[in-house]
Amino acid sequence: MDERKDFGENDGVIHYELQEFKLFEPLFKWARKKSLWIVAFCTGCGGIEMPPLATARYDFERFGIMPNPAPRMADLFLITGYVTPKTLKRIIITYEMMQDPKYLLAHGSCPINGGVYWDSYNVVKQLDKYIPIDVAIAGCMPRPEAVMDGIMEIMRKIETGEADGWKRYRENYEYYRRNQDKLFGEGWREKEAKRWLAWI
Amino acid sequence: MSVPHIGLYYFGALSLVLVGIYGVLVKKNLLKILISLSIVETGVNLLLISVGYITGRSAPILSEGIGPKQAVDPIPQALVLTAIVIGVATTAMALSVAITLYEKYGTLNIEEIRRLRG
Amino acid sequence: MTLVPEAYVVPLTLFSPLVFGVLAWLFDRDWVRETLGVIGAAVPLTVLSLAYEKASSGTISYTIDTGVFKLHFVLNSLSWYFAFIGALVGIAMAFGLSSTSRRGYDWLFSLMSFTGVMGVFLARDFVSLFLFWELMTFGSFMMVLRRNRHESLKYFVLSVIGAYSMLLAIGMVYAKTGTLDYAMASQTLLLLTKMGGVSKAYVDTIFALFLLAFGVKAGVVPLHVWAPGAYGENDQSYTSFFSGVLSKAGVYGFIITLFVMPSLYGIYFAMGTFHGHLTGTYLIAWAGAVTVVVASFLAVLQEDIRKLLAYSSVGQVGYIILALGVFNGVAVGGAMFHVLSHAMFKGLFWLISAALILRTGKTRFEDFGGLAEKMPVTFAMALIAVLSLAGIPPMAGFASKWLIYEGAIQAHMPLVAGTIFLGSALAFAYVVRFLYAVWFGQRPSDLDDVREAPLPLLVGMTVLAIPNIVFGIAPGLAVRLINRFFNTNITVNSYYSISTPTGTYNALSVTLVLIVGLAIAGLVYIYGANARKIKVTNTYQSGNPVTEEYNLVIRRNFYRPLAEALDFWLKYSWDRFYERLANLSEDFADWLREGFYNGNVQSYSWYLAIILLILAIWGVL
Amino acid sequence: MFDWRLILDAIGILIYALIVGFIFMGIERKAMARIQRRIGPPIYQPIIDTLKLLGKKESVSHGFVYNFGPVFALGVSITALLFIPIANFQLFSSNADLIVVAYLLEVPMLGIMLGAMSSGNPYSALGVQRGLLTMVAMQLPYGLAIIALVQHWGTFKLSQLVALQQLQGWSITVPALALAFIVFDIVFQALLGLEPFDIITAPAEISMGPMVEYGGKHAALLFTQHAVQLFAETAFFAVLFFGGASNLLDLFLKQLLVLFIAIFVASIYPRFTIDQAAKFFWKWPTIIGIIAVLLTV
Amino acid sequence: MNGQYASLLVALPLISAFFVPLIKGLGGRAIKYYLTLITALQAGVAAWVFKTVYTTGKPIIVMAGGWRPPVGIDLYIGHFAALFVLIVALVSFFMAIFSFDSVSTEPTDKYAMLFLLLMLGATGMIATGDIFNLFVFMEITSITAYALTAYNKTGEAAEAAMKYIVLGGIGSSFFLIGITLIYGSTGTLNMAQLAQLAGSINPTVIKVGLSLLVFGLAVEAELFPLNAWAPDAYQAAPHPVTAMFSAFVVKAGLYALARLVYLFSHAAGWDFILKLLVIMATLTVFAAEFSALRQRDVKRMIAYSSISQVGLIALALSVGSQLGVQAGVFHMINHAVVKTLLFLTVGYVGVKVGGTGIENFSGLGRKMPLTAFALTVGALAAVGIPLFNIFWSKVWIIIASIEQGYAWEAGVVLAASVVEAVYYLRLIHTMWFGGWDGMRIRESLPLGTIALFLVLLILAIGVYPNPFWTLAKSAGTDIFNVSRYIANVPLMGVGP
Repeated sequence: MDERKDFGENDGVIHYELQEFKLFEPLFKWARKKSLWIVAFCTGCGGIEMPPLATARYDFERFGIMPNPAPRMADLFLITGYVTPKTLKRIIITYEMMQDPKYLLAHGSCPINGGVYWDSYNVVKQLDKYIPIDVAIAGCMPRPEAVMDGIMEIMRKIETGEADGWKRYRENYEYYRRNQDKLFGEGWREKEAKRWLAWI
Repeated sequence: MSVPHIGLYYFGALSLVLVGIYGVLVKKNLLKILISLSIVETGVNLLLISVGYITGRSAPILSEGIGPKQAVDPIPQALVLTAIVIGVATTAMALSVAITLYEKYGTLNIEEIRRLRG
Repeated sequence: MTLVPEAYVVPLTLFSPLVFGVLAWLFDRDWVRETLGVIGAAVPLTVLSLAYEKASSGTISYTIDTGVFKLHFVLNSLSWYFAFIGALVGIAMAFGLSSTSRRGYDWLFSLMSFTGVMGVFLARDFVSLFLFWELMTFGSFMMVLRRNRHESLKYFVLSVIGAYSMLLAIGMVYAKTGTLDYAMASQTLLLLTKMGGVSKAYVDTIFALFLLAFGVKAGVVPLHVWAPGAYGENDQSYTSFFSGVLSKAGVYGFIITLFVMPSLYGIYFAMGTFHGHLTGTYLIAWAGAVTVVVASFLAVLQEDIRKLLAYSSVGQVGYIILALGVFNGVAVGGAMFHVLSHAMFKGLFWLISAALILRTGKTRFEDFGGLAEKMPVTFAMALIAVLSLAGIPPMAGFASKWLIYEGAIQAHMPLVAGTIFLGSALAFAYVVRFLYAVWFGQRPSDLDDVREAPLPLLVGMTVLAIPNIVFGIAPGLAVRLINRFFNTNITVNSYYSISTPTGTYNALSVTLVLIVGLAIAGLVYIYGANARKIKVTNTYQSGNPVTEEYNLVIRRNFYRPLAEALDFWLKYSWDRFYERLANLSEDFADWLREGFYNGNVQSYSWYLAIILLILAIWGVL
Repeated sequence: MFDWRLILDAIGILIYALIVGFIFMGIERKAMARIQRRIGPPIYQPIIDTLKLLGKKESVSHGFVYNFGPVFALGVSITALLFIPIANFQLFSSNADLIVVAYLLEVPMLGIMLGAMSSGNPYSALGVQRGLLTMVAMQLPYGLAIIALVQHWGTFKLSQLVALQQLQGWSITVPALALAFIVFDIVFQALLGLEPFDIITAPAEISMGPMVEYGGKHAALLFTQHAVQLFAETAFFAVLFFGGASNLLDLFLKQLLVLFIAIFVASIYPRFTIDQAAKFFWKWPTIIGIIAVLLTV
Repeated sequence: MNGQYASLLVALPLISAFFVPLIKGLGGRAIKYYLTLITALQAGVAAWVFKTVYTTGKPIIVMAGGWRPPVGIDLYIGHFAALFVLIVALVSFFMAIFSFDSVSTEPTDKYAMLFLLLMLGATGMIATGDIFNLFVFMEITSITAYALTAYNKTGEAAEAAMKYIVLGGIGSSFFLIGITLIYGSTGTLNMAQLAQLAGSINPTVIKVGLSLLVFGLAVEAELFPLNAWAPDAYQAAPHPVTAMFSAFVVKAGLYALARLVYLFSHAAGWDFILKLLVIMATLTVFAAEFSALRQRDVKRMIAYSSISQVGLIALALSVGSQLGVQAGVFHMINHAVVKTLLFLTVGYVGVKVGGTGIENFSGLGRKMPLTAFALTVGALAAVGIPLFNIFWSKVWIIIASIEQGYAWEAGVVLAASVVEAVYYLRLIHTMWFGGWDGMRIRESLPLGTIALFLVLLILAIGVYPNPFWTLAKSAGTDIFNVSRYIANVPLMGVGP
C-alpha cells in the first residue's frame, strides 16, 4: 500500500499534510480573494440564478469569478437549492475532489433547514452535518443581487481568514464521515458505482 | 530425277496422307482413327519410294542384266523397309492399348475417353 | 586496419551472417543457436567499423569469379554508410531475436536476408545486385511464410515481379551496352544517348522498370500492399531489420538509378524536363509524396500495433523517396540522413513492439493499457522512439526531417513540400495514439503480471536508442559522413550545427535552451505543494463514483472523426484491387487449362492440324 | 565562452514575455467582455488566477508523466520563445530558423497530451484526440502558408526575413503573401485554440478537455505555458508578416493588432465540430494556400 | 580402347534388352538387379566416352560397318553428345534403383526391356549423325514410351498412351515426309553433308522440308500446341519413367530440333522457323505455368512445370545466338538434375503415402523429413532462387533473349515464372506447415542417398557454377558452330 493513503479511506483521518506558504501567504490570500472559480455543478433549483450573474447586468467576472467545469481547478462551490441524497453523494465526491482552499456557498433556505420541503422524506434537512458551509444566503431562491452579496461576503471572509470550511472538514472529517455513512450506509461509493455499471 | 508424270505418284501419296489426316480429325471411333493413322503411314512410305524412282530403270535387284546404272536409287527402298516395320510396331502397340481401353472404359468413342484432363 | 586485412573485409561482411545462420540452423540447441546468431550479426559491424577510414578515403574492391558471371563488390563511402546502418540494426535484431524466437529456422532466414542486404549495398554490377536482391527477398519471405501463407505469397509475388522487372531492365541495359558493370554500362549508355543509338522510349522503359523494381521494395504507394502483412505477420524483432534496413535496399536502388550510374543522370536530360524539374526525378518526388500522405493516413486509422508501425514505416520511406526525387543537394543529404534516422527509430519501434507482444501476447490497441509502470525501461525507449519519429528537436528524426523540409521548399516544389507538413502532423498523431493506447490510462486486469522485457531485447533497444540521441544532438557527425559521397551543399559548422544556404540548425543550442526551459518549469513545479499520487479511479466523471470495472479509456477507434472525414477516400483500397487481380489471373489459368487440355484426342489432333496448316501456308508463300 | 549579455537578454525577454503574455490573456478576456457589453475582469486577472492556482495548499498527481507533461510543455514554449528574434534582441535566433521555430511552437501540444493521457480520464482522452485532429487538419494550410512565405523571400533565417522585410516592405504588401496571411490567420486561430476551433478544451462538452484533471500548480504551469505560447505565437506572426519590429513597443503594437483580429473572430463564431473543422481546413484555407504557393513559385 | 568402343553405348542396351527374357526365369528381383547392373555399365562406358571426348577435345566418330559417313551411318559423339549421354545413363541408373520398389505390376521383365530400349533410343537420338537414323531412334523411343505409359494397365494409363500414340504417330509420319523431301532434293541423309548443301536446295522444298522436320520434332519436344499429350503421359506413366521422360527423352527431342535447325542455318526462310519456334516456346512456358496454378495433383503440377522449363530451353535454343544456345544447354543440365529429383521424391511419396494428390503432401515435413527436404530444395531450385542451380541459367537465358531483341518474350516468360513461384511455394507451405496425421514413415536408404546426391549437386552448381558452365559452353558451341561440325566429320567426296 503506498504510504500516503488515498483520500476518502474510511479510517476517519485525512493523512496528507498541507503546504504552508510563509513568504507569499498575503499575496496568495489576495489572489484567492480576487479570483474565485465556481464549479459548474448546479445542484438544485437555484442553478437558473447563476447565468444572470455572468450577463452584462451583474457580471461577476469583474471580480475575477469564472465558472470552471473541472472541480480540480475550482475554489467556490455553490449549493443552489434543495439537496436530495442522490445529489448529496455527487456533491460530496465533487467537494472532496476540489483542491484545498475551497469555499462553499449555500443558496436559499433548503440547505439550511430543509426549507419548504421540511417534512419531505427525500430532502437533506441540514446540509451542515455532511458538508461544511462557509456562507449561507437566505431566500427561497435568492435573486442575483443576493448571490452577489453572498459572494462579496465570502470574499470578505477569505480576506479575514474566517472562510475556513475546508479546514473544519479536514479536522473533524471523522464526524462528517460518520454522518455521511449513517445516511448512505457503509461503502456507498462502490455500491453506487456498481449500480450504474449495467448501463455503461 | 525430274520425270514428267512423277508428279502423279507424289500427288497420290500426298492424297493418301490427307485422307488419313481427315480420318484422324473427324472420326469418333478409336479404331477408325488407328486405321487412318496407318493410311497416313502407307502414304508416307509411298512418297518415300516415289522419291527414289528414276524413269526407265528397273527395281534395284542386282542380277546379271541390271547393274547400278540400270537400277533405281536403292536407298529409299531400304528406308521404306524400316519405315514399314516401324509402322507395324506402332499399330500393334496402338491396338493393344485400344483393347485395354475397351476393357476399362467399355467404349471406343474418344468423346467418352476423357478421364485425364485439365 | 591492421586487425582485418583488406582482402577479407568484403567477404566477411558479406558471407559471415549466412554462414553463421546455417550453423545456427544446424546446431539447434538453446543457447548455442543464440550465440552463433549474435556473432554472425556482430562480425559485419566490427569489420565495417574497423574498415571505416580505409573505406571512406579510398575503396576496397573484391571480385568473385563464378564462371557464369564475375560478381564485383566495392566498399566505398556510400556503400559503407548503408552497410554500417544495416549492420547496426542487424546487431539490434540479433539481440532481439535471441529473446523472442526459439527456432533455428528464424535465425537461418533472418541472417540470410542480412547477407542479401549487405550484398545489395556492396554490389558493383547488376548481376550480383540481382542475385543478392533475390536472396534478400527469399530470406525475408521465408520468415513470413512460417506465420501466414496468404501475406507471404502476396509479399513474394510483388517482390518477385519487382525483381524480374529489374532483370528485364538489366537485360535491356546489357543488350545495348554489352557490359554489366555499373560504371561501364552507364558510360556506354550515355554515349549511345548522345549519338542517338538508344531511343528515348528505350531509356524510359529502363527507368520505369528500375522504378517498379525498387518501388516495390521501398513500398511506394501502389506497390506498398505487401508491407502491413509482411511486417505484421512476422517475428517483430526481425521486422526491425526487415522494415529498418530492407526498405533501404529499395532506397539504395533509387540511388543507383539516380547517382551511382552517373551518366544515367545525363540520360535524364534526354528524358526532358517538366517546368524546371527533370521528369524522371519529378515522378519519383510525386511517388514519394503520395506514399507519405496515403501511408500516414492509413497508419493513423489502424487498430493493430503492427499494422500501424508497418504503414508508418512505408510513410517514412516515402519521405526518403520524396527527398531523393526533389534532387537538389540539401534534399538528397536530408534523404541520406533520414535513411539513418529512420533505420534507428523504426528499428527501435519494432523492438519495443516485440517486447510488448512477447510480454503481453496481445497485438491490438484495445487490449493494451497502463504499461508505463510495469515496463519502465521499455517505456523510456518508447518515449525516445516517439520523440524521434515525431521529429521533436533534440532527436535525430528532427534533424533529418528538417533537411528534407529545407531541400523540398528550396527546390520550388511547393505541393510536394506541403505533403511533408501533412505527413509529419499525421506521424505526430499516430505516434501519440500509440503512446496513449499502450502506455497510459487504466490497465486491463489481465496485464497486471506483465514483467519488464528480457535483457537481450533491452540491449538491442539501447543499441538503437543511443544513435537516435547522438545524431539528434550532433547532426554534424552524420552530415560530414554524407558529404563524403554526395556534394550536398550542407555546410557542417561544427559537430552540433549544420546549415544550408537558406537556414541553420544548431542542435546543441536548442537542446541547452530546452534544458534551461525545463529547469525553469521544474522550479515553478517544485515551488507548489508536493503532489500526492491518487488512484486512476479517483477521477472526475461529473461527480459519479468510479470503480475499476469502468472503462475510463478510449482505445478503440481513437481517430473515428478523421475516418468519418475521409470516408470518401477510404472506400477504395489497393488491397482489394490486388486481391481481385489475383483471383482474376487464377480464374484465367483455370479457363485456359480446362479449355486447352480438354482431354479429347480429337481436339489435340486438331491443334496439330492447325500448326500444319500454318506451316503449309508459309511453305507455299 | 558564455556571453553574459545574451543570457541577461534572454532572462529579461522571458520575464517581459511572461508578463505581456498574461496581459494578452487578460486583454483577450476583457475584449470578449467588452464586446458583450460587460465590464469584464481587470487586465491582470490571469496573473491573479495563476497566483491563486500556485497558492493551492494541496496538489494531486497521476504519476510521473502526469507531472512531466506540463513541465515539458512550458520548457518547450520557453525554448520556442527564445529562438524568435524579439524586436531588436536577436537572442538565439541565429542558431535556428523558421522550420525549427514552427516545430517548437507545436511541440508543447505533445507535452499537454502526455499529461492529459496519463491522467486516465475519458474527457481528457477525448480532448487529446480532438487536439491532435485539429493539429493534423491545420498542418497542411499552415505548411502552405510557410512555403509561400519562404519561396517569396528565399530564406528560412528569421533575422534575415526581418531584415528583408524592413528593406522591401512587409510581407502583407506582397499580393501572394496577403493570401498566405489570410491562411496563416485562420490557422493562427486554431493554434491559439480560440473560438471557432477551440474544440480541444470545449468547456461545455468535455469539461476543459485535456486539462480536466489538472489542478493547483499543474494548472498554474499550463497557464504560464499558455501565456508564453501566446506571446511567442503573436511575435512569430509579427515577424513573418509584419516585418518584425525595431523596438519592443513596435512589436507590442503589432502583437496587439494580431491578437485583436483573433479576438474579434473568436467572439463571433460558434464552435466547429472536429470533422467539420477538418473538412473546412482541407477545403478553403488549403485552396487559398495552394494559390498563394503557386503565385510565389 | 580407341573410339570404336563408343559404339558400345548403343550396342550394350540393345543386347542386354534381348537377354532379359532369359533372366526372367530367375524371378522379378533378379531382373531388377540385372537392370541396375546394365545401367551401371552403360554409365561407366558413357563416363569413359565423356572423359576421352573432353580430354582430347575431338569428337568420336563411330562409323557403322566401317563405311565413311555419307554412305555409312555414323555416330557423332561431340561435346554435347558425350555430356548428355552420360546424363542419360546416370538418370537411367538412378531410375533403375528407384524402380525397385515403385514398379510392382507383374510383367517386370517387359518393364526392364522397355526401360533399356528407352535408354537406347534416347542415347541414339543424341549420338546419331544421320537424319534417318535419327528417325529410327526417335521411333524406338516413342514406341517404348507408348508401352511404358500404358504399363500400369489402368484406364488412365491406357488413355494417356492412346493419346500419345495418335499424336506421336502423326508427328513421326510428317517427320518422315520431311526426311523424304530433304533426301529427294539433296540425295544424302548425312547431317554434315546436308549442312554443306543446305544453301543450294530450291527454296520451297527446303522450306516445307525443314518445317515438317521441325514439326515432327516439336511434337516430341512438347512445344505449345503440340504438347497436349505430355501432361497425361507424365501423370499416367510409372514414377521412374516419368522422371526419365522429363530428364532426357524430351531433351533428346529438343537437341535433335536444335541440331537440325542450326544445320540448315543457310537455308532460305530459316529465320521464320526461328521466329515460329520462339513464339511456340514462349507460349509453352506461358500455357504450362498457368495450367499448373490450381492443380490438385502434385505429379501433374510438376509435369506442367517440367513442360514450361522445357519451353524455356526451347526459347533459349531458338534465340539464335551462341550465348543463347549455351545458356539453353546449361539449363538442360540443371533441369535434368532438378526434375529427376522432383519426380523421384514425388513418386516416392506417391508410393509410400499412396497417391500424389496435394492432400497426401500436407505435413510431409514431419512425416518424411528427408524426402520433404529434398522436394523443397528441388522446388526452390525450380523457382530460380539464387544459390540454386537454375538461377544462373535462367538469368543467362533472359539476358540472351533480350540481347537478341526478344524483350517481350522475356517479359512473358518472367511473368510466367512468377506464377511458377506461387504454386511451388504453396506446395512448400502445405508440406512444412500443413496439418499432420501423426505417423512417421521410414524412408529407404538407397533413394535417400540418391536424393541427397542430387541435392548436393544442385547446391554445388548453385554456389559455384564454373565447371558446369564451361561444360555447357563447349556443348553449346558444338551445336551452334556448324562449320566445326562439318570439319570434324570425315566426308567421302561422293554423292551428287
